[in-house]
Amino acid sequence: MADLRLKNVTKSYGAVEVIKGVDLEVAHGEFCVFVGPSGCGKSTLLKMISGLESITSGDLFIGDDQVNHVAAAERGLAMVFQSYALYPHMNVRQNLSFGLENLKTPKPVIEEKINAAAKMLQIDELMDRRPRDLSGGQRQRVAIGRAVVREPRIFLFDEPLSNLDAELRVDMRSEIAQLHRQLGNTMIYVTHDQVEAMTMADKIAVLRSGLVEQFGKPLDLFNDPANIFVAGFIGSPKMNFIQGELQGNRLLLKNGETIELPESRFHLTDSAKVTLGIRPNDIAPGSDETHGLNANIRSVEQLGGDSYIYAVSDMGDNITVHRPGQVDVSVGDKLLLEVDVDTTHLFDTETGLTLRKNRTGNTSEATAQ
Amino acid sequence: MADLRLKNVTKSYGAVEVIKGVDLEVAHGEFCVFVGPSGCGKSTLLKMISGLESITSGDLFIGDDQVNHVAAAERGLAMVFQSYALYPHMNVRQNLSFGLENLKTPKPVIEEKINAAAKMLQIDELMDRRPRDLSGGQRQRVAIGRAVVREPRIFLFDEPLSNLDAELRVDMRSEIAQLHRQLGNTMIYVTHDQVEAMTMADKIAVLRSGLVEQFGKPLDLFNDPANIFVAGFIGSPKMNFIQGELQGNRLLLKNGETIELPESRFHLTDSAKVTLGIRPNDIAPGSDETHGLNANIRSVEQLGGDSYIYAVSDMGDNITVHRPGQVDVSVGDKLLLEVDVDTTHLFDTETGLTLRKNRTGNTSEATAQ
Amino acid sequence: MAKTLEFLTRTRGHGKLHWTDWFTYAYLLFGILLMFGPVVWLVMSSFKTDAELDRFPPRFLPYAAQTVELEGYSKPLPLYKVVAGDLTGETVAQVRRIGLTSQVVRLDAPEEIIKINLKDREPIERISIATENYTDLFSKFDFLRFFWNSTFITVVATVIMLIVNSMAAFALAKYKFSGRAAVMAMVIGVLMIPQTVVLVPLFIVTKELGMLDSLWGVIVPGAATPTGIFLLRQYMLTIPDEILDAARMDKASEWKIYWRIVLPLSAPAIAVLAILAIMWRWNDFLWPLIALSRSENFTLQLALNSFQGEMTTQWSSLLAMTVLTLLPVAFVFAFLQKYIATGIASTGGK
Amino acid sequence: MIRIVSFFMDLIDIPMRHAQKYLRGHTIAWVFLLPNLVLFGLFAFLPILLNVAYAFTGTDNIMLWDRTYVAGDNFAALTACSNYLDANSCELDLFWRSVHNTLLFIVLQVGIMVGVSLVTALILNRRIRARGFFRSVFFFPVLLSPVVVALIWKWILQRNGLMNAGLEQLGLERVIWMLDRNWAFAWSVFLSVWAHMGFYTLILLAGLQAIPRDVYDAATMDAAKPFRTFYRITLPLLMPTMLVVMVLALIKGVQTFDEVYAFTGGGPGSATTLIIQYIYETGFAGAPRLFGLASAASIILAVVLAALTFLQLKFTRKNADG
Amino acid sequence: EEIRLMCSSDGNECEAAMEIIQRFEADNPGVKVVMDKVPYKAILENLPVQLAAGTGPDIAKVTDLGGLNEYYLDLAPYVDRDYWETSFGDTLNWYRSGPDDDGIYGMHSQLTITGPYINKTLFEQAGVEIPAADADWDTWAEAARQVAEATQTPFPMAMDRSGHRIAGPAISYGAKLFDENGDPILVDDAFTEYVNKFVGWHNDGTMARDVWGASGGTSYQDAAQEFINGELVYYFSGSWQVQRMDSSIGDAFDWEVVGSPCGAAGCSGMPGGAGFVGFKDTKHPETVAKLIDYLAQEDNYTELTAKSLNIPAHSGVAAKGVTYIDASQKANDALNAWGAQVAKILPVAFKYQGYKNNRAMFNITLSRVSQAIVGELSVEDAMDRAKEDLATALAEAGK
Ligand SMILES: Nc1ncnc2c1ncn2[C@@H]1O[C@H](COP(=O)(O)OP(=O)(O)OP(=O)(O)O)[C@@H](O)[C@H]1O
Ligand SMILES: Nc1ncnc2c1ncn2[C@@H]1O[C@H](COP(=O)(O)OP(=O)(O)OP(=O)(O)O)[C@@H](O)[C@H]1O
Ligand SMILES: [Mg+2]
Ligand SMILES: [Mg+2]
Repeated sequence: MADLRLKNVTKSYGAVEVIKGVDLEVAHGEFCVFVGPSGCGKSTLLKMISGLESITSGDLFIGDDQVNHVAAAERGLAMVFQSYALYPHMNVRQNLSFGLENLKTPKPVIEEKINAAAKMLQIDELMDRRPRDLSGGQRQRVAIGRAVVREPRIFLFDEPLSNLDAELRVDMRSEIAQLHRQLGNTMIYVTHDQVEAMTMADKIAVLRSGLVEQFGKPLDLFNDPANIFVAGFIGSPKMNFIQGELQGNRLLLKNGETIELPESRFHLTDSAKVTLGIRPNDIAPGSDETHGLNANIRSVEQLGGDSYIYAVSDMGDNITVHRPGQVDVSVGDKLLLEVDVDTTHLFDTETGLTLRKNRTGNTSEATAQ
Repeated sequence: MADLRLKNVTKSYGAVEVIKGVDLEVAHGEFCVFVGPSGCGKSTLLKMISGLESITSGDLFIGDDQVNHVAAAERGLAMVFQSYALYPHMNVRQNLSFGLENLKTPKPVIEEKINAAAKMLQIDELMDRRPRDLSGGQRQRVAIGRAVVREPRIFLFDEPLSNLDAELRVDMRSEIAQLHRQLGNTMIYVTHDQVEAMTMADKIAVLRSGLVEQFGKPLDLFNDPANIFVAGFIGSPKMNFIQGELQGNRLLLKNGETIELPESRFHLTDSAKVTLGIRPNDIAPGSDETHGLNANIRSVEQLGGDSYIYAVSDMGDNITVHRPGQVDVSVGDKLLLEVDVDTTHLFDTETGLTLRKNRTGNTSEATAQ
Repeated sequence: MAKTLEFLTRTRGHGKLHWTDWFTYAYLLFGILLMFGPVVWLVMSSFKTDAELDRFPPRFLPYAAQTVELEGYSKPLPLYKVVAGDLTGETVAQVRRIGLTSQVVRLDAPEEIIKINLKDREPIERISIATENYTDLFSKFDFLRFFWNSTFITVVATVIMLIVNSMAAFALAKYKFSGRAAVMAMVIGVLMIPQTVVLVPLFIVTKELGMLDSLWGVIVPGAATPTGIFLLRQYMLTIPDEILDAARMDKASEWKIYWRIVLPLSAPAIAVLAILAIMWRWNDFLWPLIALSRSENFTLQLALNSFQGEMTTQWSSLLAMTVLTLLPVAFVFAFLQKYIATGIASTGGK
Repeated sequence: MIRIVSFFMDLIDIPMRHAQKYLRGHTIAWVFLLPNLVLFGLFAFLPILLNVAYAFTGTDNIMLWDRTYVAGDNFAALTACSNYLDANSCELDLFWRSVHNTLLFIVLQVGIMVGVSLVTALILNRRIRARGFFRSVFFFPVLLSPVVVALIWKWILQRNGLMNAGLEQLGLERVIWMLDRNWAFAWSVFLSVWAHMGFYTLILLAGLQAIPRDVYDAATMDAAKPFRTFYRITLPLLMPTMLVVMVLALIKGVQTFDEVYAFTGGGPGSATTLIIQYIYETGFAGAPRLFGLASAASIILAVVLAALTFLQLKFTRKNADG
Repeated sequence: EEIRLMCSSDGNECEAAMEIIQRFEADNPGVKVVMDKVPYKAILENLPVQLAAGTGPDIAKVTDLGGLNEYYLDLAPYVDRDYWETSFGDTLNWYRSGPDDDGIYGMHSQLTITGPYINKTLFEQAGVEIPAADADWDTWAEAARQVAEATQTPFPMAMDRSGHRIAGPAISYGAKLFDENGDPILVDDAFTEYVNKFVGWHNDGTMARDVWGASGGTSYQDAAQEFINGELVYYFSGSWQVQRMDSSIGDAFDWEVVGSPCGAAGCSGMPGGAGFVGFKDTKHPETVAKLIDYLAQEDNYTELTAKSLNIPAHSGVAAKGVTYIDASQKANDALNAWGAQVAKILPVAFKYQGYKNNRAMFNITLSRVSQAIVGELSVEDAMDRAKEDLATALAEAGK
């Protein structure tokens, strides 16, 4: 049974249509992540679910009830605001306990829950401070704590970990995952962090300017992006795209080279303009000249454990190559890149839709205008 | 010549000492990144440099001048605030132009600069909106824009990209890097993002509770962490740590197994308690039982292009393994892990200091209490 | 009707009316009655003649006796309806009244005088708006001159006051300097002394400064009001310091910060103070009365009050003048009140 | 207009920028305070000082230099009382009657004023239709001059007035309000609340605007009921403004004069004679003008008022965020 | 030469005077008279301050006649003393500082007399005989009560709330107000007797409590509205109400001016009013004097009186009688009836009106008698307090 259902929901601020018709079903207990470019409407959608923003048109169901007009307080959700929205006049403890007090939770229970949350969020030393005396990350944790102590039916998180350091972020991720397991409630989670999205989500909804581009399991989105946008958005660094034209089952690149494509994987229409998508992982310096791409190294990023090589192909496409470990190449070097055709993606250049055959069935939905 | 120099700078809020004595020299044109756990004092340090927070003790030099008491406006810096601090009553355009107007920049120049910045930040469509009508990421970009148009002598960025999506973040990263090249000015940059820190920095300062733990080039920090804290903090996922005791040049683990350590790399003192540090990249399922560690898989995270295996060794240590691509293991599986001793790190368990010999010379500084 | 009801009761787009909504509308309705009713009454009254104003019990609408011009009578005669006796139901004109009898004539036979009992007739009245209350004002004195004086004083004094007070409030709200507490105490201290009491000393000071009997003598002494400082300062306290810091980073001078950041962000408080300042200056009576003695410098309020004599007050003129002087401030209020709702509801930060 | 002002404001920037260079830290504050302090000094302090000087002089001469020094005689006269609670036992019984009246008056008036203004501001701050209109409705009485306010309510409350007509409609007895000490007093309180609540409502409205919207959103998500939202969010965050309102209500309350004077003349008897009326009648309207006595009374008033305000500030500081 | 004239009026006195002054300007080229029409409050409260500070006008129409004496310009050097003495006789004294002063300071332009109006129609309806001209207060009270009862009129009697108004009856009852040395005493037995009666009438409902009982301090309150609405049988006020009675009552009922009721000492009302004075500080004393003198000329004075519907204080004009301009027959009659009352005014009343500290005495009377009426003080206590108040006031004023 769907715990949360959006039916053709839209939202306009005056003349600006921000949410353009979103359909979504989130089952009970599911962990659903919203991703999408900055400004695409994630927060707005969250606020509409919470009841803080009115719904311009369409229906919102929580459980079996249409709740478009149910007041936010009555919906039984908890939310972590992107802007934190802490109570400036209350100390951390009061910020955390306020919601519970509203629910007439007995004092000792409140105490207990708050202490547990504070420990989990590593803010137990800060309980008597006001928000303005906290660092950015500390504030963010208080904001999380405020939602967490409530243990509501549905959790809404709006980029809750954006201001935390890597280590803490990993900790929090697992704490939230554990909380989810423990409470078994539905969670809607907005993030810009690929790792968070991929690792925490049961389902990911990819939004673009007010529309859901694809909604499905993380790996399905990664392996089976419905369109070029999703392909580009999921996975970091971003997928490489090379324009070309089909000639039978061969892809003719602009520089005249051809790449042979496995007919079994793609719907191929002769002389169609297509875009080849190659993940930075699936392209590597090689020696086989048949599938090779000539490129010049533009820059190199060494992360220690991984390296990214940014190169420009002789057709002018930007190509990113991901190598584990630390590489010893330098800017300006020539590079012969080998593409693993078995893991490539192919898209119709015009519509952006994937040309892949036998797409995994459990991708619930795939929309693209 | 140092463009920015901090000499034993401290800061207290009442009884709370937040910055406990920081020494730092940033050369002109350097890109310096501050990293550290949430609440360690990064923002505070930035505000002290900017002149917005007073310096409790110590000296701050910009160029050759001691500027402890020079007003913020006179220091010629620009800053992106962690909390954005946009002017709520001005639209985006006015937010961007305010600083330039204060410098009496001619109108057309202002116009030009603003438009360039807006294009770079992809906010050119939002120029007439007020901050409250923007999404979180859009606000953050305006905040960046406000600093960027100023082209000051020193830039201060406080987590400027935390609310942007991966793609935009990559764009912005390269824009900022380009800006840095172009202007040749000094930049101080606070981030929680490992990739940003590693890729953008000329130098990274690792802070912990008000002290600089290590200050050096990114790869030096990664390869040569001065202590266990830096080792754990730099690199994501975090380095694995296994406790043990030295027996000659062998490391005796708690479960009785031993690992042979290359004497050439470490200062080894017999029967010292030490901690072995192994990066998730440097540990892999293997077959050689001599250096092997037995572990149980606790959870697996599949990011699509990478996978993380979280396991617990038979001594109870948490061990993270990083594998490229998507792996096919499941929770509960047993794992025999092979450690690459040539890339391991060794620390004195008690002091936390590295036991490595011949540390790279150009790590300017390494402090640890 | 249903539509207006719907219009009035529409809330935030949520269907049902919460009890707080009911309370709100009940309160507002009551508010209209209690707060606005008397004001409406006042406006109606300003259209009444003095005689009608003296009347018990007062009536809401202005009435005046209906009269008729009849041949053979030099003055218009008042009309009456006869309610008892032979002429019951007829409309007659009264020629004169003697004791308890009234001499009336039929309208169609103005020559024949009939005597009827005083109690048997009722005056016929109709709504009549005494616009002369207003027109007289313009003819009686130099309305435009007083209007100009009042306007000049109000505008200049308000601008000076807003600037000077907001500067002080800014300093008191946003800087930590030694002496702040003392200045604050001083501001509150000045509030303690009622204006009435210091009028004479103030008069002496103003006289010594040579500002007496000029518009500046009215403008300047009132410009530094403790109320304004106090009000603005408390409001400015709520503006986040971080925004000021951002401006400092933008190389804004402290003056710019005051003028371009803090002042606009205080718009609601400034609007409130502007409304109050305009009102105070416009309605100020006591100080102009003592500071101005030449009628060419008089303000509207002085002129207005010149209807108050030792023993009698010409209420009809006074009320008309009241309404007339009320209008400009009412307009200003209508214009400024919307700024009260332009708060920094969202700071656009985190 | 705005542009002209802008131009001048930008001009001031130049000297201010220089001043800023030489004035370290927060000393620049004095520059901002300067114009005000000058005006204050001349038109507030100097008169107050003169007023103090008056308090130590006698005779009915108006100009200070024509008056004779009488030391503390005026204060002595004012405080000559065998029992401060019984005005009849005092040398200046009318002064003490007015003091007693004023005390009762402010207790009632300030409480009611703050309460009513707060409720009104909250209601006007809701999302209602025609907000501007309703704001005007509650503000209009503030625009009326005291004389007119008093006149209107005299009309309504007179023997044959609207109020009595209403009572008769309801089948109740007429009340001759102004003849009854208690009613006259109650109506005076009502009148001053009626006439000034718009002022405080407006201040509170502005204060409400300064509360960030998203804090309310957070409270909504925390399932706070309206009352709790009010107590725990609105009220504490409104505290700086409430402070303004409370202090001003107290001070202006004690200084209430015009409208009550025009309304009851202080009667019946001296039932509604407030302290400023006493000062006014003694020092200005009276004959001979006892300026000295009036000044002394006003100084006593100011001292008491300062004490009250101080207490009030001290008390609310604790609640407001310090 | 610019002459500043500060004027406040209850009716159209200022305008009427201005018309005459314009002729004066025409006769004296170069003289410009500017009239500053101010609220009465300004004359009462601000003029003294301005005069003390030396910033006053050249001429003003004042009511605190003796109180401002120290600032007056003596017109004697510029005018025909005989003409003034014969024409204005008694009222000249009112402007003087004391018996030894023989300066000519002010021209009394507006003479008022206190006294009662009655609602004649109510008397007729009740069938009660209107008491004779020499009837005393008790008779009137009794008659008014009967009328009110018979006609169900709410109030039998009312008196303006003013210390000046109650002085007339008290004087009629024999109140001396001054001792043998001419020093003020205010309260004596006769005064107390009248106050006792007066308070009694309030308590038994004869007097409308709403007037004296509903107000406090020294605030003025009249009962004209009640009278106009036929709710009051007998209204003790003064000559200045004629115009209002005439226009507001219309023909609703008949009203009449009757003489002040009599007491042991006589049947006196209180004279009063306002007059034009010049001030010492003026730069053009001669012009000021000339102007006032011009206004005082018989024909001008007649015109002023006729236009402003006042009782003449100029004996010549009074003797000739005045035909009031723009007044109805009824008003004309009433004004002449008031004029006839001047003769009945007792010397004490004149003296009281001319005494420079009389406003202090009026105020004291007013506030203390009010307190007795509402029961805050007994009549005895009130009178004691009044004596104390007077002593304090005189002490301050005398210094
Ligand atoms: N006014 C204050 N009073 C007391 N402590 C404060 C105050 N302001 C900040 N702190 C404390 O100082 C420490 C440093 O804060 P700072 O904002 O510099 O952290 P940060 O490194 O920027 O953290 P984050 O990454 O979370 O933004 C924090 O622990 C914070 O709680
Ligand atoms: N009041 C408003 N008026 C007009 N447009 C608005 C308003 N509020 C938000 N928007 C626009 O709606 C869009 C969606 O905003 P939203 O906050 O939902 O974005 P988001 O997906 O959360 O972005 P981010 O990742 O940057 O937080 C943005 O483009 C924003 O500019
Ligand atoms: Mg968002
Ligand atoms: Mg920070």
